[in-house]
Amino acid sequence: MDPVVLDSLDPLIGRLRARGYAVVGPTVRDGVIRFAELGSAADLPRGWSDEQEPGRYRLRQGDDLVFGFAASPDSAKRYTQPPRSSLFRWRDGVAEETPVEAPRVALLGVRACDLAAIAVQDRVFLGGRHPDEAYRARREALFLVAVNCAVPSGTCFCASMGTGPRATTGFDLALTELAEPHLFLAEAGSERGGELLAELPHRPAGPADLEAADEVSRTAAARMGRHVDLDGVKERLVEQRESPVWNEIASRCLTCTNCTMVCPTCFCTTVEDATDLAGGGAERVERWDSCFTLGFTELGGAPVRGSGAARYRQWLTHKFSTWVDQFGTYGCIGCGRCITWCPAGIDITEELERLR
Amino acid sequence: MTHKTIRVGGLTRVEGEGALLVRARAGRITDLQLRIYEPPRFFEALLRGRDFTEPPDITARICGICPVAYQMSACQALEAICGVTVDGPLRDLRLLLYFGEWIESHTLHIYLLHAPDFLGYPSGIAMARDHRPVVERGLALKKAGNELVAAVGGRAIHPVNVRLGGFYRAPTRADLAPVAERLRRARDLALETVSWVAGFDFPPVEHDYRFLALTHPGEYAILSGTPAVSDGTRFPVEDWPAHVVEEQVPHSTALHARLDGSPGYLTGALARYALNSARLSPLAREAAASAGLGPVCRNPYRSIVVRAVEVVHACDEAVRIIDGYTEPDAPAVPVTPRAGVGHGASEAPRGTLYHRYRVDDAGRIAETDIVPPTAQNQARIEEDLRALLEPRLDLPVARLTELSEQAVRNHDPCISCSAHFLDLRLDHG
Amino acid sequence: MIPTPYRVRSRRPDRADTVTLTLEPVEGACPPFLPGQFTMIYAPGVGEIPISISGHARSGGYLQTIRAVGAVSRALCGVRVGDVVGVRGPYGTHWDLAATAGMDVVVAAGGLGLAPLRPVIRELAAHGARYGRISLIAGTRTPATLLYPRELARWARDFDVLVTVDHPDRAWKGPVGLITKLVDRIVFDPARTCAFVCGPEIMMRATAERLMGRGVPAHRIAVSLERNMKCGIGLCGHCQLGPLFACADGPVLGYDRVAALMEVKQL
Amino acid sequence: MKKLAVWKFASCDGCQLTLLDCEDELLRVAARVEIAYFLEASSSRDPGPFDLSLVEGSITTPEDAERIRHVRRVSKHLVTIGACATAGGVQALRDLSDVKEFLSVVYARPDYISTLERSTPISAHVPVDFELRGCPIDKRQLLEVIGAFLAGRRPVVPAHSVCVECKARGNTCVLVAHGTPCLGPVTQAGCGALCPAFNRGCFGCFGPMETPNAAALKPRPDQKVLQLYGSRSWGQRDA
Ligand SMILES: Cc1cc2nc3c(=O)[nH]c(=O)nc-3n(C[C@H](O)[C@H](O)[C@H](O)COP(=O)(O)OP(=O)(O)OC[C@H]3O[C@@H](n4cnc5c(N)ncnc54)[C@H](O)[C@@H]3O)c2cc1C
Ligand code: SF4
Ligand code: SF4
Ligand code: SF4
Repeated sequence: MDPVVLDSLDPLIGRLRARGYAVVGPTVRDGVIRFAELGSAADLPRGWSDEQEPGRYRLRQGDDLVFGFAASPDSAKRYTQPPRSSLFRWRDGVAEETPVEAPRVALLGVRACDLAAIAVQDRVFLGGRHPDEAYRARREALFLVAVNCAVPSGTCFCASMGTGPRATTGFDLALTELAEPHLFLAEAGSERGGELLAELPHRPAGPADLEAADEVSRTAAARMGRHVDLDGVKERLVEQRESPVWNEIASRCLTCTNCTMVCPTCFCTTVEDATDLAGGGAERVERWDSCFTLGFTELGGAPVRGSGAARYRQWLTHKFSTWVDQFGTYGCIGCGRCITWCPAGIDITEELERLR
Repeated sequence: MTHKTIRVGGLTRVEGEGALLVRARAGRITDLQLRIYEPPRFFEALLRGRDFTEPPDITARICGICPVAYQMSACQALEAICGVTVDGPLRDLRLLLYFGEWIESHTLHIYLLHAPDFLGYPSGIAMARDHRPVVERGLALKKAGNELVAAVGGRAIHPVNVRLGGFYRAPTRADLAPVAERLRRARDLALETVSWVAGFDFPPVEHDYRFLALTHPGEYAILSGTPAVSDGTRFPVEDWPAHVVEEQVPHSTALHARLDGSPGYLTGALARYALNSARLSPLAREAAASAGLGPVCRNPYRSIVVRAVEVVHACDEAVRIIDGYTEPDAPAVPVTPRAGVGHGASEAPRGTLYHRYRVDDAGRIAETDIVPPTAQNQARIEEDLRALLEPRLDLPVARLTELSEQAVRNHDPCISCSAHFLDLRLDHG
Repeated sequence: MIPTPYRVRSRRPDRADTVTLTLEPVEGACPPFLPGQFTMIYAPGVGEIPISISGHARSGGYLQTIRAVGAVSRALCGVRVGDVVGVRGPYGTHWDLAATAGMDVVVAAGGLGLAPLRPVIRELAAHGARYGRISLIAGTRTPATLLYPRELARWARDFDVLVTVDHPDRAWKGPVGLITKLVDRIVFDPARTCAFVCGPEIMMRATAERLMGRGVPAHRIAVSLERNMKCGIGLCGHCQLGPLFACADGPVLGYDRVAALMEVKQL
Repeated sequence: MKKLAVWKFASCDGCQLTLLDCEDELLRVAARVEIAYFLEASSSRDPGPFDLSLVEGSITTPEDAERIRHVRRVSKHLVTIGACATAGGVQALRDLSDVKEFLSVVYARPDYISTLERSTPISAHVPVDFELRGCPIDKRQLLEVIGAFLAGRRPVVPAHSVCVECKARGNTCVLVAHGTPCLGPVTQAGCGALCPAFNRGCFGCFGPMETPNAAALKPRPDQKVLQLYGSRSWGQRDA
């Protein structure tokens, strides 16, 4: 189906809800744009924008746009790989698989970088010899409505990672918000996306609409706050394994895990085994873990990567080097979340530059 | 038998650690000491020099059973210095928090600490073997109280959401709606509790107590009010130091309080009820009547009934407040420091809890004075014991011990609270 | 990632802190395994750990030799015959014996490293004719911690078996000290030798380096990586060593692929 | 049936109350473990020995120093519960002199550091099998520890930062988004990131996380951080 123009997002939200999706999108909460379930388009953060820099996020009044802000601390990861999920229960020698919770969720407002992150996770969880069926179920229950970025933040660098700002693949629908007149250009990226679009009140997009949308993405690309030079980065990080820079970074790093927690591609988990003291059964739960915790690499009672320097090195090297060996893609998609949400304001783009 | 010594090494089923020592000779008690040997923790010294915003969090740590009481008395004393009043929905939230603590603390005492005395068990858990549904009811009721504290304060013990001027985050109506649902059920459990405890067998004892409690024109005073005495005396909380004087007694790490010159007054459930029973919610009043409580109750054993009635009141009022709750515009009113002295008192589950602070103009605390309920009651509890034991000195020591522990438990003393205010070192020589 | 219930068919204490369990599925048969592979064994309510398969029981079950070092291994060592535990796998890469036909073989084990190598040694003992000269060298802390002493004695009839200990007791007459010394004492033709090395990381490095010093190329030295594993199938991230997942790319890997990685501290 | 004992030293009672606050689990737990000594809850005084002793409170008097040795003697496993027993508690802002980075985060007053010199954690007196953190301890963690000791496994009580739980819970980071000082990055998880969930900075009631880098968290001089918990080891632990 060719691109069309929508006046309002309410019919879209309504249709999705009618199909049994919980529509989840950006809202304002606690002074930050957060994902939450939407009742109608009125819940969207119209008129809000954000300022993001290393270790700092502030909401501010912006242009009269519905999507006039950049990445939020939430990403699709919370839905594809929830922070905690039960794997199985064990009772009297019988393992009982916990039914996978895969709610039908329509994510409205994911960005090109988020789609790239989902593609990276797909490779991690579905690309190997032992695909993760729970991930597959949750992934398949998602309906993705992307929004092309108009206002990147100070910590964004998707343009240099080649993952944005325009969504080209991996979505069911993609919207571009146009300012004057205020409209949404909508394109379908899947069959079900096309079917849904056809049901919405719309008119065909004209060349002016298409040009306006292109202009949005062009301007956004030019306004990226940050940049990474990928040339030779994979080899460089391996060569720099013994660099003194790691120690210097470690002196500033809190090893608090925030970067890995907000990163939409970081996938490391651990499991917790619990016995039900009162009842007698046992349960195994999987939860987010991070290469920054000591328990993560414990071996024979001591962590393999005991120093903060070794743990930071693991994270950055994984993202930009060994991830490529393992999965044929970078582990970073340039969303800048780890930069903004690092309480110490450590900036991976800057550290990569220093590790030249 | 002319000499007799009763020694209870560690009082059980009370909060904190205390002991009892009674010496008798020729049918007369020569020495009776409710000993609070719990080591002092010097909170008043600890607060000196700290920022005026910190007492709610620090003094909460005096007692894990009634942290909210400490937070509320501290907030009000300090807000008084800064000239701030907290009312409207923020005051309602404070009341909710406090009611939650009352429900939790009273129910704990009723079911797990006190009732086993009447039914003859060493503990609530042992009692559950024969009376499981009853104990389960108690636990469910207690849980409702904890859930209310957690919904407003973040967690049941040492809530984190309290600050001078209000809260860090005001719960939404949606946050509180499910709590109200559970409280409605809890209210029924509380009514059942009243009829359950009303049926206990109470020794026919009456003491001529001098009661002290807060009073409030519009409500059954809990969060704030004017101290009043059953003899008709009434004084603003600012005058507390003129009326209540603490003195050190050698056998205790807690201070004994004197009211208007003489020791031996009582604060707590019986006092509140005696001074304020007319202000109980209609449902609680009804429950009190059906349990056979008159306007005043002087039988310490029946304090369990009064507590149960107060739980009904707390559930009932909490439901009413949540139903009428409107979210405040801001979670707290701004508070800026200024030099001065402030007094605050509120009704902890165990009685009136008074705080006084002196703050300099930079907002540093220069002086603190905290008078917890059990320190006030200690002398009176000793009198109860004397009256109980003296006529019965020929009973076996084991039985006397049992009776003494029960008599102490009647007043739900909180020894952790009482022990932490001494600015002196113990001499262990 | 759900474990399959396996019944403990037999439990044989090997040493003070080590037992060998025979595990068979409660229903059905054990999936086939290759020497060097491991399973994830779940002690109900306690946890799940990777344990190598140390052999095939005659009945078809897995033999798994476990040393009690922590909570899960202690729980597994403490099971009784008839108990049910959970098993996933077998997972991971294997010792490639097929590529070894006709060559000299050096098997080097440090401590518990003998367990994952046992299927290899059993194969060598059973079909010695298929290979060139065979040597087994092993190191252990004390004579009392030496695994499979009776089997070692039996194997010694078929090929060279040398054992060294760190701390000898009075009865010990054999070599004392590092296993690398044994590398110098065995006979093989470096140009046509394959080595299988398993043990603590430093032991594997030292042994591999010594073998290379004697002319064995790195790619013909196989080592087995030990890292903390939670999923065992490349999804949880714990067991990474640089570009490798020990569970999926390993545990058995050519030394040529890991030599440089093992040199880096805290990688 | 295994025997459980609960002991109290200088403390507020909150941590032992946590056991009674397990309203849904208490009776079922009591059916599987004999709660043999617990003065706050029961008049029966079993002399022991006990399979598991939970110890609340810090040691502040010579009598208590003696009593804790007795507790150790009659206990197979001894687990301390709460900040008082584990680190000396609110009453023990001491030992700060040797952790300079930490001092820069807190504003403790020397006058009361010396006042409270005598409040020492249980581990300063007897060997401790496990230290459960928190002021008060967390209910789920308490049940986990009891369950783990009785089942013979390692308790799942991670030593990483509060931030891990904060992000998992979906809180907004108050430090990054509001500039509110927050000790979460240097504090051990366990509370479920409670304070940030209520829009306030963590004040460290679970004590230092496994590798606290307090120097990297220095708040601006004009920012106040409530710091209640001194500790033996809030400095950078060498790894
Ligand atoms: C591929 C592979 C194959 C393996 N094959 C075998 C095999 O065949 N046989 C075998 O026995 N092992 C084998 N292992 C090793 C085995 O997996 C580990 O011994 C096991 O994971 C230990 O788990 P645990 O729960 O028993 O000990 P853990 O509790 O994880 O503890 C391990 C170590 O930490 C110490 N420790 C325990 N608790 C603590 C604590 N609270 N703080 C600090 N330190 C602590 C213990 O003393 C012990 O030294 C293999 C490992 C791998 C990766
Ligand atoms: S590493 Fe940072 S910028 Fe890259 S994807 Fe992760 S959070 Fe985004
Ligand atoms: S609010 Fe505090 S605990 Fe939460 S992520 Fe931010 S720094 Fe960490
Ligand atoms: S966030 Fe920090 S201060 Fe608040 S409860 Fe948790 S550990 Fe305690």
